[in-house]
Amino acid sequence: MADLNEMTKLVEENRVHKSVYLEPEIFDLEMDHIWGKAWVFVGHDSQIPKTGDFYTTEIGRSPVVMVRAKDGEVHVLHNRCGHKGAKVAGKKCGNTAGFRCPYHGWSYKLDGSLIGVPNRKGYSDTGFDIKDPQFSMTKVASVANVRGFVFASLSADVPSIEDFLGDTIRTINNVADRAPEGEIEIVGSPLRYEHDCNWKMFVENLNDSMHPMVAHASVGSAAKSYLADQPEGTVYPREAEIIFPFGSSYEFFDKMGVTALKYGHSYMGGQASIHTGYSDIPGYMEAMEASYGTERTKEILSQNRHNTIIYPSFTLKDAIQAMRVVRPISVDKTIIETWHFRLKGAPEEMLKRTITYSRLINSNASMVGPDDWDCYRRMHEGLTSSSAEWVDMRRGLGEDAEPVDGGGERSFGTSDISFRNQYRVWAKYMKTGAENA
Amino acid sequence: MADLNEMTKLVEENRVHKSVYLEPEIFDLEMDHIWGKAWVFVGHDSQIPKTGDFYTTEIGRSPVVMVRAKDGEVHVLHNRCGHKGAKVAGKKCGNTAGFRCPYHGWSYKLDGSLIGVPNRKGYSDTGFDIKDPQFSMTKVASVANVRGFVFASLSADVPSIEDFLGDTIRTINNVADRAPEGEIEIVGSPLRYEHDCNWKMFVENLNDSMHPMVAHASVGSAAKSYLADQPEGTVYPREAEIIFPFGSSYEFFDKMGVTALKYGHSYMGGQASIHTGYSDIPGYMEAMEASYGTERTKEILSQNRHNTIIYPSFTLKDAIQAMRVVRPISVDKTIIETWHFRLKGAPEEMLKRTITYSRLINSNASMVGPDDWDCYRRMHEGLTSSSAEWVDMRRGLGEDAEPVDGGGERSFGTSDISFRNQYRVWAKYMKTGAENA
Amino acid sequence: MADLNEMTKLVEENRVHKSVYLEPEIFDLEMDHIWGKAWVFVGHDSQIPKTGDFYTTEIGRSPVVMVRAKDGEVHVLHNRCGHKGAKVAGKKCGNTAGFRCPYHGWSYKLDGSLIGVPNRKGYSDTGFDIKDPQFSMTKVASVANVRGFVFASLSADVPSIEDFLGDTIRTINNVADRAPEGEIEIVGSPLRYEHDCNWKMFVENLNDSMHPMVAHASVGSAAKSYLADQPEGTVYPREAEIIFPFGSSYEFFDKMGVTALKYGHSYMGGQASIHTGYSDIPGYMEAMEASYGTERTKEILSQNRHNTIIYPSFTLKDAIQAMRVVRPISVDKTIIETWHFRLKGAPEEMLKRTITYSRLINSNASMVGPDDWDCYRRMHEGLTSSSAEWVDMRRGLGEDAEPVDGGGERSFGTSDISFRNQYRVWAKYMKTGAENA
Amino acid sequence: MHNASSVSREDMLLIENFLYQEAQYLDDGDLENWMSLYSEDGVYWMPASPDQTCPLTEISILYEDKLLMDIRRRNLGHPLAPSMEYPVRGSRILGNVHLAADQPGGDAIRIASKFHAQLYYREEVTHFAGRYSHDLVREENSFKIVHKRVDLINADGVQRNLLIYI
Amino acid sequence: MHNASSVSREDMLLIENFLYQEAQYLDDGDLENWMSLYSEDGVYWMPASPDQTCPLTEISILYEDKLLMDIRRRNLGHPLAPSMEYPVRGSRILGNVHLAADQPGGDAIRIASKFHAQLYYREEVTHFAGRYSHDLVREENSFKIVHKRVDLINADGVQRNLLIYI
Amino acid sequence: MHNASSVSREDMLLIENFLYQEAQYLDDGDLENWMSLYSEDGVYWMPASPDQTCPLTEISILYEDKLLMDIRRRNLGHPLAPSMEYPVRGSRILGNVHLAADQPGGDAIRIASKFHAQLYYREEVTHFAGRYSHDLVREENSFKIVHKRVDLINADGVQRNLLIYI
Ligand code: FES
Ligand code: FES
Ligand code: FES
Ligand SMILES: [Fe+3]
Ligand SMILES: [Fe+3]
Ligand SMILES: [Fe+3]
Repeated sequence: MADLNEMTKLVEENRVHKSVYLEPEIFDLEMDHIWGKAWVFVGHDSQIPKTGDFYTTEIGRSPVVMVRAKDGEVHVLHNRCGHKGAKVAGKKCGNTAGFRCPYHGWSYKLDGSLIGVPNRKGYSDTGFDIKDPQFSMTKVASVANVRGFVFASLSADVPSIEDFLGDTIRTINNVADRAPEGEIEIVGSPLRYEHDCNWKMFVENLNDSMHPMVAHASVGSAAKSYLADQPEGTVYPREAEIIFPFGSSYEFFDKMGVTALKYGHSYMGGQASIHTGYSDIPGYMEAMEASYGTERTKEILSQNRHNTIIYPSFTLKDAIQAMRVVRPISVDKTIIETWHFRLKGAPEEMLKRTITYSRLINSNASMVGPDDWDCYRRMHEGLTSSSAEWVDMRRGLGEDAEPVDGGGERSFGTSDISFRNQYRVWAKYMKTGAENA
Repeated sequence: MADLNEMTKLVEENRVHKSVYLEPEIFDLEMDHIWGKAWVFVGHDSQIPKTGDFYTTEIGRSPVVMVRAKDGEVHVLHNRCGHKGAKVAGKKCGNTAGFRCPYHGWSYKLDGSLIGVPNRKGYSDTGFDIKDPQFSMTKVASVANVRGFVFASLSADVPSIEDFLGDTIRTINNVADRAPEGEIEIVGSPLRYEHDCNWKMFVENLNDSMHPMVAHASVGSAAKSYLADQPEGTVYPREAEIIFPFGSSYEFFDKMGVTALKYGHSYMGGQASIHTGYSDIPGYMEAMEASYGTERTKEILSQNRHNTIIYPSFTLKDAIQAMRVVRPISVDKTIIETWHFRLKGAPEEMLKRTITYSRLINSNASMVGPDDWDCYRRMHEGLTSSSAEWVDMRRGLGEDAEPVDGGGERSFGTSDISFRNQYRVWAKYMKTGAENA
Repeated sequence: MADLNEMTKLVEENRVHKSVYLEPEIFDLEMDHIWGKAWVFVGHDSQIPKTGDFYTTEIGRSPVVMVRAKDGEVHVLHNRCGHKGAKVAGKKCGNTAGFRCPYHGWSYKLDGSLIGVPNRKGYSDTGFDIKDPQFSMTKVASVANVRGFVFASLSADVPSIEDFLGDTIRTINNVADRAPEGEIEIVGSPLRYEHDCNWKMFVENLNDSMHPMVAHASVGSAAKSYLADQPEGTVYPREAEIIFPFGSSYEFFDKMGVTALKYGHSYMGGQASIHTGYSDIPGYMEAMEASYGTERTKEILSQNRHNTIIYPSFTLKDAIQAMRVVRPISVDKTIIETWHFRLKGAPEEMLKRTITYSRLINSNASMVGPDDWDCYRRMHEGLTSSSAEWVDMRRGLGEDAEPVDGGGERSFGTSDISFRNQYRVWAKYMKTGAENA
Repeated sequence: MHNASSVSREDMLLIENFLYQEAQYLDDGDLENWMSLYSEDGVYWMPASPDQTCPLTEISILYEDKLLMDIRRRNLGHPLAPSMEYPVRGSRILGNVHLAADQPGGDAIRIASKFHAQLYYREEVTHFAGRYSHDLVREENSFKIVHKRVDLINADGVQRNLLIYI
Repeated sequence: MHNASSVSREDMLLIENFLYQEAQYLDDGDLENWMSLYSEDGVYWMPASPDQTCPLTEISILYEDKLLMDIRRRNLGHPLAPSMEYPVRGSRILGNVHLAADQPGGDAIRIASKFHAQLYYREEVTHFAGRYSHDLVREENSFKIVHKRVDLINADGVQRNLLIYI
Repeated sequence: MHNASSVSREDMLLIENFLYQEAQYLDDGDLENWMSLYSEDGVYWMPASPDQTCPLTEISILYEDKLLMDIRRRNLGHPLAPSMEYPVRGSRILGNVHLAADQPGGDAIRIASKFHAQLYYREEVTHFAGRYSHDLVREENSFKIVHKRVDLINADGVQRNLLIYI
């Protein structure tokens, strides 16, 4: 397994070998070659508005802390003490004047530089140098802040963030532009949902539009049967507006289209998404036009992408103020974090709709999430079968995908093109790392 | 470890190396070379009497579904969707018109052939062919139905079921012949009992007649002390009839004898077993003679085998209407399922006696099962010792076992001959698979 | 990993590679090369005062039983049945006339020799010999009893216990000499505290005097704030006497000094320890002088070592009647057992102080133990970071440690010298085993 | 506004049995009868963090009115739902039932209790523990739930599938 | 035939304490006193599947009359039993004790409750959860158990060793 | 010396609520109020083995008087303690509350109960189960705890971190 050249053999034009989902050794390699090389989403800087605010998370298996320094700059530091390697910051988030390791009390500035070593004379004539980076909380090699969205890579040898994001940057910009003040703000703590599956199953599913009308049929029919029992002229509840699009037809999704981009990214829709039909929220258009004028507002709101995937770690939508973060734990454990944000300057009603949406779709107790969970789990249960070695991804191979301006190739919405794109890139990463992915 | 030639070195004439019980890599190899090659018990067709009835289980690590098709035929299908590999049927059992994968809705006939692919046009010009077996729920390579007992092998390259079963078929036939109507019928759901041990420890134990009078002494003495406290002439309860034989003498078991057969099978007794002494159940003889006449009835009831082992997956007795199925989970986890059946045409009292027997002997809450469990667990605890590498199985090597008509070699009941036979076959499987085992 | 020559590459003069704490393969090697070779503490013979008393434990992964035989001699036997390898004695401790395996009833004398094989004729002409050690509960290869402290090694090829213990024997002797009757006696059952860390982190910590004033600062400040709130002239409680020394200054610990010995052993202090300040317990001096006279008593009490480490398995103090036993379970699980003993002939008050001490310091519910636990756990969390490969241990490298009579080198108390000493020996063990460690 | 004295022992016994009844319906997966214990404007809330104050502007694990309860009732065990092919069986224990220190005011009584729940699903038992807070209004000789808050001890921790109310 | 009104509050309190006493005897492993709470024809039943109707023609995990209870009492802790070399220690909690909706008829009262039990054995704690159903008959100023049914939430799931009644 | 008859039903209800209050304070990590439920000479004891008789000459997991309770109160959540950087959240359920068979004598009443506790700490839930034994003395119209003994079913088993009283 550990032979990297083997890796490319696991991906063919129209299928991938089941071991990419099942083999612990491959997961270990992914931690180094994908999660250790790619730009990975860390957090949004609105989580740490004030100097000394910090937020702890992991990039792959490396504990890191995102912190706001005195100069207002956002640093992403390795959350590892330069002395004997203890994790320094234990809390999920907080505010501090500086970092202090609780084991032997080494202390660090907010930029990770070591400033305090108790009883220091014990290090005289040992070659110890307080300035030596090995003793600091070192900075993660590459960090970029795009409209407040902080990405980082454990590797210094990465493409520029612009090159990496490519056309997905338009999703990020659109998400922020939809705020009359042009900024978003994270609200509350996230949903943290444990999935007993390989992280790639979740990522594939994001642009899998062959599944909603099947795997999520029950909640739609339950909602319909409920409405059928209501008296004439019952007002159509927002919940229905959120649930029903998951039952949209194949034609609808095919028309929406799916676009595959460099580095494994992709998105569905463009002009239209399953959220296009949402009713307007009073005061929002006014606020937008006041900020942007009619033209620009129309332009902003005309972009409608459903589930933009920034491979491998991150997904967001234009029209819903929620983002999901992929946290691979082991070959068959993945935690999905869902974060929610406010469009600064927009009516609070926008936030409330997003919260309702996410509770109905992303919560571990929703009537949607557990059905996705179950499908991933069933793949694990089925792939252990000795009866087959490969997972098919040929759908759409028959049509020529047309190039899209802004880059990438567009195919009909239910094509497997985004899966094939992900694994083409996966194989490159596994062989060589990000630089030539 | 992974070197197959190493495997044969783990088995010597009078002992086996402890690693056969302890090494995860060896367990993995067993899944392919033994459980992937041998005929494995799947279920009894009386579990699925009607068209569309299905029962899901595993052969080794492969999920399968046993289903009754329109033509009444019993199929054993790989429970894996031909699309992306999800497990299709999730329930333990049920009835359906056909199978439908809940992820993207591919649908299958009861024989596993693919009949429905939603939004199929996405596959045009992709080489997709609905008839291509790779897209179906493929049939398990080899399936056989012996008096309703369904066996299957993941391998096509297997001996005939008759050759494989050899003389154990007489146990199967006898079990069914004991039904006045010549058929048995599974009743209720099974006991499912988790053992923290390697599957082979359980299988060895089945014909280990050196252990009952020791490991199961307590319940017998508890029963004796209870009876001693009862007033004169208390009627001898059925429970005592079931419990006491476990305290039978070494002489008794030695006389019973043990017969080792091809492919690792074996059985104890023949004319006599620990169940011989059971009191008759009113109406049973009458029903039998009505069906078979006196001669044939005597003949049927004269066969008394205790724990026939059909290696590696299955064991049953003639005189008790229960069968146990071995389900290896990991190198030190094994689930034992105990199923119970009715002798069609026999008095319900027969079933009741079996149910009482199984509750007293096979239940996880019985006063017998947990003592076996404990002995297996102690083996795991002791074998980790650095003080020894081998497990001894020399008992009976000193005597020449005599050939038995119907095949196999018979030795005195407390001989280790069945263990040695199992490991001789184990080594062959591990080296080459069933065909030359 | 499994390449032993690799092992030495993991240890450099001033640092060790993080894999020594994280790699399961290395843990497996340690079980053979360190825990399978070194003298390991088994128990104290006062746990088994009477003939037939036994105590079960493990040496590395080998289950053993320490038992008092007829002749009063203490044996350490492999707790493994010579038949099929079941663990024979299941209880933590008890009294028995002999051992009997509950699976098939083989029985053994208290010295482990096989005396009973049921239905033995089955072994005739099999080469079975009841005297053959392979069928007995074999004696552990090397056993030594030092003032009642029983050490054993799974290997026969070991240095003499005197050579192995070197100067640490003075700690053992001092611990026993502090009993007016010159003997100690284990009291009650131990604390058993599960640590989610590698065993070496705990062992390092024992002589890590850079951590107490930091990691244990909170309980001291809590105690101070409590005392500050008490009325004038409140009597200074014993608890404070126990808690406060953990806040001792760096200078204090540096003066105490740390001495590194052969085979990875070490101790802190000598003349003074953090326990020196303990108030006298009425009647103790009298009892001591009555036994030893003034001179010898002064001499005995003048020795004050804090945490003598007998690498890898054992640690004790002179002044506190508690000892801790290291039980490695897996690469990141370690059970620490704390045992307590009475100084025979001393006032019961001495025992009570020890019990109070241990509850306040060693209990899983103390205000000290969980902070150590947390620091070890943080090391595991931090060392997974991709940002560094090595753990630094250079502290004190700048000073020349001076030789100490009785052997070893002494450095200032907060030096990392004991860590470096442990890993120098660790590398030797891993390469070759104890004999040349 | 209620205080300990204002709830008679008889009422407390009625209330305890009312809460046991609610637990029983959930254990049995009987959402139809369970819903009938809630007032028309009744709400079930399971926050996603301890001390969460607003269910509307911050995410919750569950926040459902009768509309959603009814949809969920119809979805439970639905043949088209992959997750519903397996039964969910529960055993909920309430303890320490007492009048809450903080009362909602109005004519509702707030009853606080502790719960431990075990749910068996997909061959696995999941444990839930925390605090219930029931706001009850009297109706005829029984009660209705106007608001139920379920604070899990690990509300902000990693969650697994939850297919029915706790 | 009983209904809620026909059992006085005093009796419910007596019954609760009676059930606590039973749990206590099991926690203590005192089967002798435990048996004394059962009538001569008393039976303990733990089905092997939910909704199992017949203990005689379908397998159960436990189905024991006083004969077997007495044998089990003598077997518990028996020095010859490998499995009995280790103690079993338990803590059983009953909750939601109430008069069952379905009454057996005759002069027996059926009391339903929920239980969570934890048993410590061989260095491992095992959890059990489900529903108790006790059929009680009055005897002098106490009760006797004529029938106890224990429905585990995972009755048809994979089971581990069980060395004493739950 | 107390016996069942000597404790009125009213008192038992007061006592139950008193014990619930204690559990609530611990669940909330409110050691200040928790301490106030103990008499000046009040003691909390968690033995390290079943049937341990002496807390002074044998090791216990916890044996604390008000001095140590007060130090612990000040240490809980202390910013300098590595172990205290993470919250501890609990849910304790008491059941089977009854007058103990063995009474301490004097004017104290011994109340026995069963508990199941779950503590969430460092992203992990730990379960505790066993028996409480509270010795109570009446004070005004409430009670004080003079002695609380907590017998874990696995008292002599391997223990994990415990940062607050159970
Ligand atoms: S490990 Fe951080 S100060 Fe020592
Ligand atoms: S995996 Fe079965 S339909 Fe897609
Ligand atoms: S294993 Fe010990 S007697 Fe057989
Ligand atoms: Fe979905
Ligand atoms: Fe047996
Ligand atoms: Fe410490």
